[in-house]
Amino acid sequence: MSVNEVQQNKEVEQNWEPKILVFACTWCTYAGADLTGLSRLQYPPNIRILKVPCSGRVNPQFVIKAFQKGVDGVLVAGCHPGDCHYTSGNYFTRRRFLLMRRLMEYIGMEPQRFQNRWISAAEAPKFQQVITEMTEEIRTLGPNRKLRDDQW
Amino acid sequence: MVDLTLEIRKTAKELLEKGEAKVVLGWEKGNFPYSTTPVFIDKPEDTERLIWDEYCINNLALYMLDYKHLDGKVGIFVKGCDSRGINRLVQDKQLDREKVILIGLSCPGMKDEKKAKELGPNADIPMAQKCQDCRYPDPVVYDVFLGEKQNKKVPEKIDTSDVEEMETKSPDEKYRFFTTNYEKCLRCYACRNVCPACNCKECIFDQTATGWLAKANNVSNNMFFALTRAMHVGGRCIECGECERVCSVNIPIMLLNKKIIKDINFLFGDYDAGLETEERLPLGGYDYTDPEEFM
Amino acid sequence: MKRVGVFICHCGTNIGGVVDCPKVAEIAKDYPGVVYSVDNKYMCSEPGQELIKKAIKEQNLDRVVVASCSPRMHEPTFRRCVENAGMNAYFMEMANIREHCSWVHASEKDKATEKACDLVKMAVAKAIMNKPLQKATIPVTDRALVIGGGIAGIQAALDLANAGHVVDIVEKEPSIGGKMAQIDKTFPTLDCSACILTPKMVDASSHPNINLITYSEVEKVEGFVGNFDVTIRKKARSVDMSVCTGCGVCMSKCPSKVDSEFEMLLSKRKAIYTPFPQAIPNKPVIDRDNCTYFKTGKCGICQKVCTLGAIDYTQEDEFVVTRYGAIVISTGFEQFDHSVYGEYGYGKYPDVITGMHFERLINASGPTMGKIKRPSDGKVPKNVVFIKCVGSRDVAKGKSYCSKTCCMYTAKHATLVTEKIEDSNVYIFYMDVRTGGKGYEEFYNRTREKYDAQYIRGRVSKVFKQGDKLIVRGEDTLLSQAVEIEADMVVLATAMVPQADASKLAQKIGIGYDKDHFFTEAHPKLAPVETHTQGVYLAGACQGPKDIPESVAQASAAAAKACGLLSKSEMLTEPIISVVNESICVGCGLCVPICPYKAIDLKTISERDHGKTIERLVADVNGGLCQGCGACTVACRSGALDLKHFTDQQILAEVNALCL
Amino acid sequence: MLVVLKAKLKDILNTLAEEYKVLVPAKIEDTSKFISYKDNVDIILDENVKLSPKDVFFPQTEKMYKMKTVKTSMELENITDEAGKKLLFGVRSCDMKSLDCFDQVFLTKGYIDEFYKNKRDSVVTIALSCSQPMQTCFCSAMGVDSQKAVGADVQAYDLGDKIGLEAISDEGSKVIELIKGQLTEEGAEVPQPGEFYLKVDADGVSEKLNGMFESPIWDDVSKKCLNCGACTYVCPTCHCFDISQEVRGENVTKYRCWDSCMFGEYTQMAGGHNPRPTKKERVRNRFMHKLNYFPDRYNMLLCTGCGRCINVCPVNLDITSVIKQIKEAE
Amino acid sequence: MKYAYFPGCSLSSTGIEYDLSTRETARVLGIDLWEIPEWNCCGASSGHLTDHLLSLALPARNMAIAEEAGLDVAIPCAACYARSKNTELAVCNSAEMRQEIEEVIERKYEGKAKARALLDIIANDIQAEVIKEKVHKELKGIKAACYYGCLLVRPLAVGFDDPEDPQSMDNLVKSLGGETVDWAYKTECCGASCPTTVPETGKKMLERIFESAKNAGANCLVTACPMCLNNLDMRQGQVEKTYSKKYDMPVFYFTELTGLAFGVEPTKLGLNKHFVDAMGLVNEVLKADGRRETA
Repeated sequence: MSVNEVQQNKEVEQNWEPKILVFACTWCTYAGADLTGLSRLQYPPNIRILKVPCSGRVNPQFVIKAFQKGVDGVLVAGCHPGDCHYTSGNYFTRRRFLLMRRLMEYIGMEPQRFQNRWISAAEAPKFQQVITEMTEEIRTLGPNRKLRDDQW
Repeated sequence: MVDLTLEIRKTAKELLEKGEAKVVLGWEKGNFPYSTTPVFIDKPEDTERLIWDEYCINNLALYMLDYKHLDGKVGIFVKGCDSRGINRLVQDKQLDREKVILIGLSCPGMKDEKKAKELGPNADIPMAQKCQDCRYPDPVVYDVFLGEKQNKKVPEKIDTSDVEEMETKSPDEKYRFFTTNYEKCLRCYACRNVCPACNCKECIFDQTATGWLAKANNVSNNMFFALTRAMHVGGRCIECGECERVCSVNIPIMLLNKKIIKDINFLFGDYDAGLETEERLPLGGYDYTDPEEFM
Repeated sequence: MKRVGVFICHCGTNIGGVVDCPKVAEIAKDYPGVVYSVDNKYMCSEPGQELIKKAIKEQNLDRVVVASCSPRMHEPTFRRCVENAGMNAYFMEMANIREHCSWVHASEKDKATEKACDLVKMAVAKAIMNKPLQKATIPVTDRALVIGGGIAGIQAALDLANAGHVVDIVEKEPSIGGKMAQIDKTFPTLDCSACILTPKMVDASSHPNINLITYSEVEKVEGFVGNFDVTIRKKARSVDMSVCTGCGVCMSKCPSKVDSEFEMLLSKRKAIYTPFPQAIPNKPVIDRDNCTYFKTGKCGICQKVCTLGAIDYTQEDEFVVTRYGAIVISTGFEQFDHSVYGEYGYGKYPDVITGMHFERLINASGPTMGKIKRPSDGKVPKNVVFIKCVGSRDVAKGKSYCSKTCCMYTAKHATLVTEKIEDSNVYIFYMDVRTGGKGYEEFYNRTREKYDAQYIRGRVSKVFKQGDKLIVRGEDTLLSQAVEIEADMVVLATAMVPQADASKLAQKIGIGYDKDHFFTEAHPKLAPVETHTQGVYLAGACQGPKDIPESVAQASAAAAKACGLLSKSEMLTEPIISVVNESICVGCGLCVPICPYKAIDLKTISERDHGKTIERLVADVNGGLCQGCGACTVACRSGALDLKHFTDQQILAEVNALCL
Repeated sequence: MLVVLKAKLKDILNTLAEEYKVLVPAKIEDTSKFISYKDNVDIILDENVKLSPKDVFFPQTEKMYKMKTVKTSMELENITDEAGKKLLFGVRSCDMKSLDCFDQVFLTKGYIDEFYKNKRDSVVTIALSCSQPMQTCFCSAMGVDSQKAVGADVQAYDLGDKIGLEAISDEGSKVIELIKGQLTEEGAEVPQPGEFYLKVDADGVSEKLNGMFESPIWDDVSKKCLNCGACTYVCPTCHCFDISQEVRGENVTKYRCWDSCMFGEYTQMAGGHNPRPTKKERVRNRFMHKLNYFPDRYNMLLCTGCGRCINVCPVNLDITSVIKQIKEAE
Repeated sequence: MKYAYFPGCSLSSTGIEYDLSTRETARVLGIDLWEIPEWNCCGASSGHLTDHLLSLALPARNMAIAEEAGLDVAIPCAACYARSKNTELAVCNSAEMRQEIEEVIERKYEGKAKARALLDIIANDIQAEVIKEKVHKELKGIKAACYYGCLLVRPLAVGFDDPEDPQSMDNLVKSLGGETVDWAYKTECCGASCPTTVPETGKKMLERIFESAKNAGANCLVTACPMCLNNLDMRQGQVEKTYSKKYDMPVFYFTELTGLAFGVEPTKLGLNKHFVDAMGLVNEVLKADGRRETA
């Protein structure tokens, strides 16, 4: 099913809201998201945060599975290199997702749909900014049809 | 194509007679002039079946997985890509280097069997795509060497012109290209079963209970299979091109593998899998100075 | 199918104010597996927890999902709650609909409710897949390490030692004592700092359970709670501590003089020195950078005069590896490098000094024996100007935070100037005066009234020399006019910052630190002395600007926490560790180099394979070492390695719960 | 015999297209299979398609029914194929014979597979004789007449530049009726097929295999097999399948999909036991099923000699050689 | 060493002696100054009061011309230097701003041509030895209070010296054989337009400068900004009258001192054009036998 614009526009009128899955590592980004809450920094309600112990736990296969299930964007976020609670988890994340991002872009996935950022437990404003920006970018891109398993 | 068939048979016969090897893996003629098929000789007199022609394209390294628990050695003829396959298995701890006697052959590049079928036997048949891109015709590891080496000037880096050309396309064009290809994929898993890097005991695609990939055949699941396998062999693929050769619906699988190889070279420094067995795998380690794009 | 109970918390109005909790509870009823769904004002309260326990029994629930605040806060609470009701603690799953939902989508109520439903749906999907897990036990080494020998470190060590645990204090300087040893008087009681510090230092040095490892630094920290293998670099002192009695002959005879860091370079010390007279251990160390013997190979007087032959130039740095059960970090603070404030002329005008210099000037054992003299010409200053918030509360050039202690010690300095120098005038430029401790406000008022210190509310724009006076130009915002004061001496109250190598130490130990490199506590209110790394505790200014009373209080708190850990020979560990499915594992070893804790290695197992017994390699995870990061599970292509409580199936279930 | 010029074939198909959904053998994305007819389609008449037409009758992924969980109960919803008759043009004798095998499996012995039956009844077939067998063909050795397909509604003959049509069933005569106008009556006889490259003699194989379960030849035969599923997925007669479901929140869709005896998971039992643990058992099972078990049950071979498995096998494992090995084994 | 030379409006009118002495000094030091053809006013203080884009575009045109000639721009006047440097930074830091500016001036300007303060070139680029070597007449008797003003060395991104305690002019005067004094009002503002618009405040600011220089023992002031020189030189008399003080401190451009030291005729440097008589001190210096034996 290659991309069919007709269905895409139809869905846009039905006040479609982008749905973004965020893999957040417990020690940094999840804590950063908590701090964003503590500081009452508002951001669009389009993300769903999935807690993982370390960004190193995020298997690229989860990302493809998310797109299959109809998610419009995926963000994998973790501690800044050097700050990982498990010392080296995010170094592997960096290697794996440097490759994965390029592969996804290579098969035609718009790069804005799949992003990776380092967000530490203290960077609540950065968390808010990343989420707001990503939601806007994906809103302009429209709903994601690529890799989507909508045969059922 | 220098004829080594006699030398091959003689070497195999010696190995079996002296009992150095319990079985010798080579090629024999199939039912058609363009088809050769792997053969497992364990009796000296059967070595007559061994041949060496321009269709011995199968990578025999993978069969060593069936001989893991054989008490005794195995003789195996290895071309350039086969020898990298052996290194792949040794590095993945699926093969004990001492258990195998490698008889090296310099490979002139094998012919394209599918073309031979179409054009008929007498037309001149082009070289298989995987051999055209070949950078290591001489085996990188062997115990015995037959014939002379070509010492061909090896192109410095893997040729990724087709990958670069694909990269210039727009997202929708790229997506359309890959989905039209993987729409026809039958999920017969021939590409997985022929790949020396896919040496798992039980593949996640054979464990439907876990829920990674449903058995339903649609383009979304086929893409999941393709991307996941590309990532799994990432940093370990020896560019032997067997997956593309055996695909029953002719999908250009190497386009994905070569993309990852190109990115690994660019991001983490040039790395050719299967040249030796000690160096750390690109995805098996990290470096503080890795490129930083996630700030 | 598992019977799931869903409990939606209002958290007063924190959640209920935005998310329509009853509606979420209603919708959750239709999720697969949910048999009981209810909302309540305060789930974490006693009645709330009772509600859960009752529901578990009456509805015989297999799983519980609590939608409330962040699991980082109340996951232990609700795990204990379900455990008391007889359910395995790991059958409880939380959905964060406060920090991640109601608090951040306050203006979009219906979208927030919809998001809450999705989060509950994900939690239910995950909970169904949860497996029962039991906490394992690992041994705890009954020995504590205190990094940093200031007042906080000493207090923590004393409390731990008095509780019967063996403690090692690692101190970078040749003697323990830290910054407090440099201070003269302490607010608000003005009792002499050395008088309250040195007795504790002596107690620490004489306590049978405490070992002082001074002039040493932490080189590497491996292992995990209960079993930290710490490599300590004992820098070469060039003095044999066992032989030396601290008689001090060598110090008196040593020819080469060096600016004394302890005295803030206001006076000299010898190349072989003890930082201050009451140093503990009171045995000298050779400063190899300034010792002529080490620079040119000549001299060697100290060796000659030492009757006991304690001097040993050939000493090398020594590395000692010891296993500890708990670590208390109390590395303290440093003064902010305020050279960025060129306008104050620090460094150009010798009479512009910092608070610590002033402490040394008024200290009886200081360079001027307690007489306040100007560093430039040694005269006794008449007009002394104090400038507060130098580097603090200044996002442009300095630090964004308030350093908490400057208001009080500047008031103390003002009092001491007025006491020690008759008819002296004291001016204090301030933005606010913060007196947040017991007796602080009264102390500040006394400084203003009794000692008539002139408090001028305003910033100083420039300090410049005119003749031998220092003109301090600023503004008085209360009178809204420019102010110029001819001062004899200017004292800058500089900001408090962590040690320069704080971030390196944090990375060695694996704890977090904030943008200013103060160490990050587990929770600012609920766990101020703990860190996210189990078994590592914080005390004193290394966690944030703090005065002595708070540092000591924190030190005792940290010691209490550490005692809690060390009191048991074993401790329960999180069961969230990786586990190998040996039937699938092919023994490729790709996971082994991934583990930062070296918890995975390959072992040989023998099994029946079609009538033959064969031996093969499989991966093996050491449950004790594994900390549950899960990086290895991604490296395992065949999915043989999985992380308990965050298994592939559980995460896939959460992802699938999102599907449209 | 009624005849039409090959050049005129498109008109015939267009008229048929008004009545039926016409499927023709065509090249697509450098492989070839039966696809729905449009005029820009690249029809192949000189050789058989690489992928058999079995997915018209037995699709690789076939939705069976849908379920919706409502509170604690559940609603069922059947899935019906889209209506409309299909016409399969250009089916070779070997593929028609495979349909015959499918009919045995899905329609006989007291069990009717509704899903298959609906599809089978809604398709009209126009078989096409082979003028020149491909290198890998050996249908005659399997008792298949390449010129006369079994069970076809219309039999077409490849007469070089013309195609002869002969209605067989009454459904077929209805088809001929439709296109009668464009046909001319010409005397032409059925051409004889060309000479087969692959020579194999299969009779007596089934009986011989009865005693050969433990024969050592299976070791040799299976050694080079990679256990991929390519042969079973291109084979027109292979009909093994698995049933699974796709869960979307409270909506569940049950579906049937191809599976292969070559895959280990196919015979994986609960508790971990696998009656066919290694590739030796699986390869043996594949040949025994085609040459022994199926003939026992339905007394016809489960191989129609189309040669696709030989064509696609990564290691050139050739069923004809296996048959020879069986015949020669003591 | 070749630079594009941007004199600016002051140096063609009120600050003519700055221009004369600059050319003389450059001649002696072998700096080739290529005056930018038809340069336009840099907008100085009025430019950025009215419109931000205007304030950037005005200097951008001059810089663009210099860039086409491949030259950096030597700018004596502090205000012109500050405006040009801001333009250069704006262009380098943001692509949109660069595009906007290029549209306005209808020329290409990529920020390759760098704005350089003349003082920075002479004091920092040219080695002290080279200057000393060129000194024909040491400035014995000069006790200068080097006055940088508030614009030349601030903010950090624009300035080329320590914003709180600049030393480059002091070092230059010392290498010319003169003495400098350490005083507090080096970088305090001279009041700029205040002496004309708000006279009492303006005069107070100037009085403080003179007072501090006097106390520090200086007998003259040296500056690099025509606006500062105007205020200090022209208004010294009024300040003396208002505060009944006697300063008579001549105010030099640093290029006048360099010219003098290099033996250039005082009148050629415009030394006779000052309000506060400068010739007295100049003649004293020339008489003092600081003459060097060499030519």
